[in-house]
Amino acid sequence: MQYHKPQTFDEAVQIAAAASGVTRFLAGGTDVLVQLRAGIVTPDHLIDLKLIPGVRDITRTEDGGWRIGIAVCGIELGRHAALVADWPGVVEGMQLVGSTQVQGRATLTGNLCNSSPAADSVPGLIAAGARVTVIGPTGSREIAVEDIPASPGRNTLKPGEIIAAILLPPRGARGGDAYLRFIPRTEMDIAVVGCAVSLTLDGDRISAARVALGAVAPKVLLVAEAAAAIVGTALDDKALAALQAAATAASQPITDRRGTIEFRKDVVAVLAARAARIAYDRAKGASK
Amino acid sequence: MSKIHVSAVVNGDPVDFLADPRESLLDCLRDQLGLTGSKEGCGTGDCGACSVVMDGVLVCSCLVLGVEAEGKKVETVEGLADVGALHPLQRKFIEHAALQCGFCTPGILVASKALLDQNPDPTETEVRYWLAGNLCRCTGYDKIVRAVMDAAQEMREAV
Amino acid sequence: MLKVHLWSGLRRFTDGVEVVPVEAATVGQMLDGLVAAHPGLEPVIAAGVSVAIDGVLTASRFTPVTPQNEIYLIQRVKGG
Amino acid sequence: MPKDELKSEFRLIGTRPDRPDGLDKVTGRARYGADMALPGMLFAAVVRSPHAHARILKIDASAALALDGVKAVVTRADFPTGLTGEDWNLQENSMAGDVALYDGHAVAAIAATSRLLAEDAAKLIKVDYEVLPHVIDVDDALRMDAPVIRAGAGDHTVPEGSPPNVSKYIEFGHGDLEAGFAAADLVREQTYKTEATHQGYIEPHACVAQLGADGKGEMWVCTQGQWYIRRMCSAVLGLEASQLRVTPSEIGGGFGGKTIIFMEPLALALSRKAGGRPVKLVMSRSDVLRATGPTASASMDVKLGMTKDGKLTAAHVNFRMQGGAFTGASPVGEALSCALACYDIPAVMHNGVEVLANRPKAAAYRAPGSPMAAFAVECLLDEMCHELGLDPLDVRLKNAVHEGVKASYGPTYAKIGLVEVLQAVKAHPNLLAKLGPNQGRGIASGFWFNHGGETSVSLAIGEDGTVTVSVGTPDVGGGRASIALMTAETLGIAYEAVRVNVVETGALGVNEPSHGSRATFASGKAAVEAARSAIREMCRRAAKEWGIDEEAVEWKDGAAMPAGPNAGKFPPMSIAEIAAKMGGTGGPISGHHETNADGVGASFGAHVVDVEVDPETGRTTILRYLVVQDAGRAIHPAYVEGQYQGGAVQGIGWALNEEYVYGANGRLQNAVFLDYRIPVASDLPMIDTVIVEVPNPGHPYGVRGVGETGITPPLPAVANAVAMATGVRLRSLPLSPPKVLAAIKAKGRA
Repeated sequence: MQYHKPQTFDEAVQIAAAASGVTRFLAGGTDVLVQLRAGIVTPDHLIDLKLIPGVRDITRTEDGGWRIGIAVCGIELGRHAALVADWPGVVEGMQLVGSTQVQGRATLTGNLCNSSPAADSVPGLIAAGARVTVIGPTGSREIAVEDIPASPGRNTLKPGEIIAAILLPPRGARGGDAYLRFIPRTEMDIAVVGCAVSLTLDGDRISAARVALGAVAPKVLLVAEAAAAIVGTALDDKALAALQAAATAASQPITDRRGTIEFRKDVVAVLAARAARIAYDRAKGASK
Repeated sequence: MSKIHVSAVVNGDPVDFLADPRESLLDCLRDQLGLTGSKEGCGTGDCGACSVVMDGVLVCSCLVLGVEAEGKKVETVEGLADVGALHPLQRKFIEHAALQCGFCTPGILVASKALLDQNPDPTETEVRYWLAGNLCRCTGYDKIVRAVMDAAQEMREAV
Repeated sequence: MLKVHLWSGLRRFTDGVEVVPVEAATVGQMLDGLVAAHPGLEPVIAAGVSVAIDGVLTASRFTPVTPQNEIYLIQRVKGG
Repeated sequence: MPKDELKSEFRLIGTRPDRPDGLDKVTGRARYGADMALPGMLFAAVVRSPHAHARILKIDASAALALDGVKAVVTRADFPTGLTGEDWNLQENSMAGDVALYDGHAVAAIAATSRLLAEDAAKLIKVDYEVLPHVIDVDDALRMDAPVIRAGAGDHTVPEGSPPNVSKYIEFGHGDLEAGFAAADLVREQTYKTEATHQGYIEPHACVAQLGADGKGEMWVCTQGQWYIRRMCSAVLGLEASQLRVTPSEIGGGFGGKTIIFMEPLALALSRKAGGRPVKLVMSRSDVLRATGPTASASMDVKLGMTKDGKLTAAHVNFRMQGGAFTGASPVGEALSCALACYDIPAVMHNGVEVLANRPKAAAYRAPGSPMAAFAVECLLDEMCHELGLDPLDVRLKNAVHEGVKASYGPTYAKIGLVEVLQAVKAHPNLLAKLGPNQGRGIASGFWFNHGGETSVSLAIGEDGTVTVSVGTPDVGGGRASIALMTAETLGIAYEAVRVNVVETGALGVNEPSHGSRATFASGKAAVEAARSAIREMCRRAAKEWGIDEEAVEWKDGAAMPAGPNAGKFPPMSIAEIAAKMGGTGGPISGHHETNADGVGASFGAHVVDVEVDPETGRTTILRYLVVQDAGRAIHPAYVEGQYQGGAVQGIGWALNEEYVYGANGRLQNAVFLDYRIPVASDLPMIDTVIVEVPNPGHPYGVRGVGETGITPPLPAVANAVAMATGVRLRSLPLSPPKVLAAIKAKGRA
């Protein structure tokens, strides 16, 4: 295995293009190292992106959104008060990944590229409408986060393409988001079910919403029907019931060592309602 | 598969070692530098026995490559005590019988110090959640949590 | 004569007898006497049994026993 | 007995000094299994079967051996043949023969000049398998048409006509069962199941082994018992026991799982084949979960008879357990013996079978068998209390065993403390806490025999009057502190003046491992006897010095002194004074004691837990937890509490989330700590403890042994609390959220 330390994204792309065999990128490393140790994937080339200038920065974009560097770890995300104020659901999703120790390494980008359907940080990004900039051999492009995961462990990035930053839209006034996941313990588990809700209010009514579900399909789902169930409502019981029904209906989970089909379909409804309430309260200005 | 030369500062001392790119920082600390205080309980970041602080951030050294330590400052359990004086956490762990087999203890001490460095007055719940990535199978955590809280109090009073 | 209480599963090795009379002064003699009287018990005793004298387990073949003692063979117990 | 009164009798016992190994353990200096390195050391890797059951057709290691730096490959062909009984079991489990018997079964091992090279080379060893049908579940394994794991595996206890995988049959009981059930107002019968769990010690097995062509070997290893390692490795490899010197490292937890061998013979065999170079073998966490010794899974029928005022009249238990693919590995006998041990029941019957399955060879796990048995019996007892409207604590008190009662397993109880334990539970403030919606309280009792065992201890007086004690029981939870306390108490010297060392196999007679809650009991008892023997010698030397009779000298406060006014008038001669002169008074002074320790006292406990269950997700939160247990006497109370708390939390894990999950292919699905879910700090409240002290007359200081009983009550206590919180009764563990939620929903539909 060769270890590379590019100083720019262009250099990283060149290294990747010239490399033969299996190539992996290191943003945080929490997945790559586990796979390496278990002998699941032993890359021929490991390209460490953490030394590229700016990859640990969180900056406000011109439109009032956020640009998050690819090597920003969970702890750094959580310490950024202004970002937390805007997108608490995105941050809490990231902060649920692993332990305190893992938070010192794991990144949004790594969690996204690993493309686990149970990735805790991805539903929040999708609900927020986040996009990523991608740099590759043929130039750069922007992609919506929901278009990155393809299936468990596989993403849609083309060979040699690298995510260069994560872009969050402006939160705007009267918006709120939340992410909840179900695990059997209080910490350290992979999500059995996850649900993120982001919404905007007009008065008491929800004017726009996005609902994303984790661990109930081969990839994290953006469920338009679930969002539609609450848009135009003040999140009354009827709306919540419709949201729950839509979330369950959209889920196509499997039974595995972490949960059953029936359990996941039940709990996705529970979490959808709970997350929606939190997002709604946050939008109304409740403490984040 | 050639090895890479790494220079770092471990517990305040400059060190040099040769790392295979596949070796974790934990492997390098234990096998190259003889610092066997950090333990491997899982190799997957799930048990925390290998906890170290790298450039001020608490990490599992099994989830860091040795080659990534280039130019970094690493603190391990071996660096916790001053010459002749234990860290209050170390004293309180002995006093409260917060260890039985002691295998998880180095990681828990390093993690607890990282907590108290940023939060000198944690609640019981904060201690428990901060240490959720440090598995202990002997104690049921009760005496560990008490020792951390007591050390925190003593350190606050000493300021 | 000692009265040695066997567990009931051993009855098929002792023609249905659950309390076996044995002439012995020590635990070792008692175990040997059991096998002499009921050879079917040999593999059981060879595999290891625990002996309780008046409710307390004893490990020594030399522990003295008298007809006044309550004597039980019980399943060998290991520990964690 | 009030504790203060007990404490006042002693100078040191019952105090809480710093443990002697504390400094090494908080500074990272303590050396565990993987912390050893030797000059010229090689590193080993193991090739393991990916199949639950497969015939090994061919092993081709030529590509691996062709790599520079690869020094040896061993397979079963490198081991002696003709072993029988448990020796064969151990050999077969260490390295598969013709057939791999479980996912993770070792098939070959390799030694090379670096760990990475060994792992790379291991991937080049090609093994051809013929996959065979497998069976995992205990009840499936009992079917007449189940895949046969080993024809003729049953021992002498198995009745003819039993299903082919039955390897053991047990039956015992007393009293008139029919009359007992006839006298009951309520008779209930239920079936309960528990899944296999792992001890989950945080330190993976590790050793450094060296074995020469001359048959002389050395091993550094994390183990609960260095002599067991020596005996088992010698048997498996055909060595002479005394030529193998085994040194125990500090041990990072064992809980029974480090009482037998797994990969240790492979390291020795590799070393022998590599010309005697030392070989280091460290298991990964996955190896530990797949290929060491978890506990059994169980399927259990219980039938109880009870009068309407709560008196038990009869009990019948019928247990089925699988302990892997090896005869005698399950704790079914222990489970049966513990099942009804807490209660005075006129008629009891126990039946049990062990059955083989394609799983790793079960090892002991803290009170082996007792937690499963308690789950079955204590849950049914609780169900019947609720049906009859009786208080579950009062019913337990009403039926509790005490001195003079005939035990369910046969003999009559000597002095025991269950009644005192239950009374202490009744007096505890946790029982007054108000429960909210979706909350429930569960109570359960538990029992473990405790164990004496083969024990050898030496004690040596140093030149300055300080004392070294050599024990053979590795320190798993503060044993050195408690043995130092008892030794210092006996000698009348300072705790700090005693150093207790855990020594290698060459230094003492054969010791059993630190198992069966025996280290403080048995090594402590032997240390006290060794100290007394040294005291006798010191009194003799003082008597000679003074020119008086030996009998006229007594030992008090760390010094020899005339026994009375008639003995003569001499100032006390301290241990330091006697030691300073010992070269001229007859040479070194030591004490020694060897025994197969009798006088074991059983330990009873009772736990009370409050839980809250989320009715929408089925997730259980532990709100409050109380452990009450009879210690006999707490030598170092902090480490007694530690045993109580640790046992309780392991039991909570077993009750709620821990289980071996197998896929349809027979492979273990959760061989990492991410998915083998042991409790983490944030899952738990503080664990309240009460130490009851009903001294054991069989120990000089009243010790019973406290390590194991604590894991017994949590399984039923948590299940009983969840039943109260949800209104639904689950009879299979773990009480994982999907299971609990499904039960809650089924009740809602009913």
